Amino acid sequence: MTLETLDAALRPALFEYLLRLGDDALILGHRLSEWCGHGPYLEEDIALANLALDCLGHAEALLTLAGEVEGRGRTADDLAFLRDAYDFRNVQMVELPRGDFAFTITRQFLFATYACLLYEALQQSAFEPLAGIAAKAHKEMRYHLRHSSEWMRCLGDGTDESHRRAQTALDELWMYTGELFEVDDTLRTLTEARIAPDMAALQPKWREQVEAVLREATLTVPEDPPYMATGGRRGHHTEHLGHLLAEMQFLQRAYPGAQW
Amino acid sequence: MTLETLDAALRPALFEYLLRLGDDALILGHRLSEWCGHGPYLEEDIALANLALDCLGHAEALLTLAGEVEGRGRTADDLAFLRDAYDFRNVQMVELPRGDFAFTITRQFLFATYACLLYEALQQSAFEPLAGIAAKAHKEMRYHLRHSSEWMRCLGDGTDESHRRAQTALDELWMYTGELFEVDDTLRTLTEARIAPDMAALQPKWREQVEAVLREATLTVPEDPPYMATGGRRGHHTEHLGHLLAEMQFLQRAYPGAQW
Amino acid sequence: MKDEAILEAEFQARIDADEKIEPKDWMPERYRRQLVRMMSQHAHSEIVGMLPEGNWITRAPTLRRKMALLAKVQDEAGHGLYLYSATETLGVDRYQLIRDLLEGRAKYSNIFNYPTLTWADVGVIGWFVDGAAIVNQTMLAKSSYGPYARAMIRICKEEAFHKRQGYEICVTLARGTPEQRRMLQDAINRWWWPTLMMFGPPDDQSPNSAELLRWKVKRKTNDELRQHFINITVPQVLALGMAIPDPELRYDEKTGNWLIGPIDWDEFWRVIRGHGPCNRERLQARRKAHEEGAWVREAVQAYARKRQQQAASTAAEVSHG
Amino acid sequence: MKDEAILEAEFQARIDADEKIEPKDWMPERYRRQLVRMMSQHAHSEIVGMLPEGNWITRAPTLRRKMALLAKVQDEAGHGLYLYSATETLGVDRYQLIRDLLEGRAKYSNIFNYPTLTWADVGVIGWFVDGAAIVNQTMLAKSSYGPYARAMIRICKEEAFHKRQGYEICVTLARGTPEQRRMLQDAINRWWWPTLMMFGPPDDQSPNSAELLRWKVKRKTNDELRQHFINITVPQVLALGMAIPDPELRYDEKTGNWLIGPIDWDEFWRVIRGHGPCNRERLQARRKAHEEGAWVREAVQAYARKRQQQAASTAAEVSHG
Repeated sequence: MTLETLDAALRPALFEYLLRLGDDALILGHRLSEWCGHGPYLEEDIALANLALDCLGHAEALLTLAGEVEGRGRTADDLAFLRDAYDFRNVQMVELPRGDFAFTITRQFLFATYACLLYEALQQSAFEPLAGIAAKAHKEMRYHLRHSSEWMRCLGDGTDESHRRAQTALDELWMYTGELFEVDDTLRTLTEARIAPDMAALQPKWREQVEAVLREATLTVPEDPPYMATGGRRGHHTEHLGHLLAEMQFLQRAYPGAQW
Repeated sequence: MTLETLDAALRPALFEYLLRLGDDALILGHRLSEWCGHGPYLEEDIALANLALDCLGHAEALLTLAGEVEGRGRTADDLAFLRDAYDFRNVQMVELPRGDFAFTITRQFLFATYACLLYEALQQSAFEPLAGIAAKAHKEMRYHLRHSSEWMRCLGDGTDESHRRAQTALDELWMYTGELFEVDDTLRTLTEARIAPDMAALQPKWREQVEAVLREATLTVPEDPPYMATGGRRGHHTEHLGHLLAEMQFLQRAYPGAQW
Repeated sequence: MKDEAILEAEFQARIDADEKIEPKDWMPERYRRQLVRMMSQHAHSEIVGMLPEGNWITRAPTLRRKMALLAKVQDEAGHGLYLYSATETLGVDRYQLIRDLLEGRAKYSNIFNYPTLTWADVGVIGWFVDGAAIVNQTMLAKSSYGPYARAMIRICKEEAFHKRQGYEICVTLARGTPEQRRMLQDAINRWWWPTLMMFGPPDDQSPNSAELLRWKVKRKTNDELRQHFINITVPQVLALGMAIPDPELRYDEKTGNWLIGPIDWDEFWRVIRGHGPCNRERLQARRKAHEEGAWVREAVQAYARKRQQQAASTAAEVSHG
Repeated sequence: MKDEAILEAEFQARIDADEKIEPKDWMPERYRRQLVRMMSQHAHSEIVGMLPEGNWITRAPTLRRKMALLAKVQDEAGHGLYLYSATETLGVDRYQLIRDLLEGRAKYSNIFNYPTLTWADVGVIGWFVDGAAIVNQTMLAKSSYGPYARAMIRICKEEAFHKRQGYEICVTLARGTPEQRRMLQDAINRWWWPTLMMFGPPDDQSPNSAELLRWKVKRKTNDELRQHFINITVPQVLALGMAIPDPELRYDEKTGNWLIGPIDWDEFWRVIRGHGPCNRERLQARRKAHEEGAWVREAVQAYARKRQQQAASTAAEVSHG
């Protein structure tokens, strides 16, 4: 199925879904870019910038496709710089402030494990443009996963301080992992149309891979809390997203219509 | 001299001058408001909010008057929320991030000593609307000065830690004090027209009052550095102002023309 | 010492005669503990409540709104101080109460465990949350414990002003652009049900109600107060052309009450047990401010001691001089 | 060991014959120290230079610009790494060099002590600052010290790409709205003179020049390089309809040079001695990143040690197994 042969009835759900994937990559890329020039040492500064560039690249491809599916002429920049917080569809995990290096790495690890499984499955998406993006993204996400998994072992099994910080980050982030695998009507519609994978099927694999690395890192897998953060897919975010957008969008908001 | 009888030739200089005073109060008030809910203890949370409210009140009066003098129909809100950084005329000292409590208090002390002398003198301004604002502002600034002077003595002569933090703040802020007393053509024009006081005459008094309190606080008066920060009065600021405005102005920028 | 039972009977008689109990009067230990719980929770709620609204001070869209919001949050700090002192009349120490809060032992009003996502949230919090607080506090203003009743009377006046400000923000949004109307409806959708939960569990599940009513600490039940709030607020929302997020909402001619669909009490108990969207962040913010202020508080004490020593030594010189 | 004077003469002969000096070759101690100074300053400049441009990554106005700027700043980190390793060929340790920077003993290029106030600054830095760097580095690419020359050749290629990106941003602004043209002119006004200072003090006041020329570490004088940059850049600025902030600027038909008014060398020496707008903030930012990364570096070492011990013990088992 291509953009032209796409069943019109699927467009709204597909537009929503592409916003979800695109906003996840955009907001995570933005948080990672905040480390540039401030990393623990030069080599890691460069590595984090690579991760950010990959994410922003995925965001541009996915948001461009989202605009084409929506069919109202919106570009990736329009979507990134001219929507307010409640029109964003990213999971809340990616918008949280970067915290210390352990928080950023733990988030990368939890998210990259999910994104790797997701993009691997999306390579078989019935929607060809999405399958194309997924193929490239999957290769890059495999590196993200290797990088963050290695760091989890290092921090978990490094010093008492790095272990403490990694465990704290894990405990704080765990309530944000449930949202990654939420299934709602939008997703069901696209899964039936074989455009999106069945997220419920991916969760056990995600859990298995995460627990394996955490064990090697001598870290404790947190209890699933009674309340898993939710709402991001419906535009209900944390108080952090609004502040992030105020900074990210300033120039396009202050100089409407200007070319950059 | 009232708005009506104001000599047209003086309008540009007077507009610039009112922006300087208004922007100082606006940006300092904004930084002070960031403490709300985060103060060292409740009573001080309330006190800092009072200081912020006074500053924002001065800003509204001064920017409203600036708009009237400019005569292009700009309101205080237009000036506060729709100018970019290089159109702001505040001294750089007020835009610096709030830092720790010692930094905020030391800035308050250095600025309030200046503002007290300034508004006292401005009560005799030939431009009546400005004299009116100054009368009210001077009363409030006297409280600001008492509050911050008392705190300087407490921090300076409290514990080793509070002394160290206060001295560090003083050393970092000292390079920003010169700009308070800069004299340029705009000021000379208004001083000749007896609208603005002769700042050069106020500096020795400022220095005398500051050194007296610092002595009681057992703090060392820093050397005047070869480079006193400058540029704020000409729209050249620090890298901090742009980030502050991106947050402060978001709603007016994102929803142009809306009433709030 | 009079026999406990007699004391208790005399106490109950004073309550039935609508007398105010004052700090120095005899009171059953349970009465004291119930009041310490209620008043300290109320004080904690005022302090934690500064954070959600405080989140928008730096982005308030006009100078007037910025000053009004800052003044409002400042008032809440004042309410907190006032209530902590009122609680201290029951023989507890303010710093111990604050430690209980920071170490997660003390409760505060659930409503502040929800995030303020847009400027419309600031308006709706003033309108709904302060509105609900006023309904509660107007009743508590007749509470049998003197210091609490007097605190409520004063706080109620300021809350009424806050509610008007919040409502006025919402009226401006309702009359604004389509995006502003959408922003307002989104905020109403998120804050309606949590506000109804502010009145506490339904009467049949409210552990403290009976006793508090008998001692006239409370004068009305949770459901009565909730219904009162609903009857005031629903017409206001509809008048702005906004919708209430409750498909089962309907007006009952006979009783003149607006009847609502079921409240999600699972969410209520879950958030109370610390599992709401912002529970962790609110306490972290309070702890951070407290810890970063430690050196300031130490400096204040050290400076005060030095002043006393100096005053003592000068006094000594004067007397020997 | 040959007599020092003979060694020096042979060394000078190799220089005069345009041979490259390699790490293992004999070199006068002064030659080594001059190169350590120049190369470490260059490495420090790349690292500190990440901060002014990094200030705009989170506010870049489009996704393309955001990625391009992030990639550029990342390149600078790469250049820093490359230059630190090249400097280590002279027998100094990278961490000692970084400690000198963080403790304020080492210098870095003055230009990064100026603030980036608008998005136009990002364009002008690419165009002017990278432009000046290219002029400098093209010359240094023929430097007599092998590792430095090779580093310059590689870095120059990437700088050329960065300069084109910066220039392209400025062209877009020049063709944009009146506010964008104004933003560009304001940035040109602030960066023109500091960029000219990047070439160092005038030849008659340049302490190191003579020696560096003799040893062909440098092939041209500061003033020659400066003039070369001016001749390239002035026409580009005028072509965009922008002005150079120099009332005395004029074209000299005879020499084909653009002649400029006097440079404010007081400002140059003041900023070098640490009294520019951002000197304190740049070092504070670098120190903060270094200090907050300490526990990470410790974890990396501890983890590596554990891996080695495990590898050693498994090897032992295998051999005894």
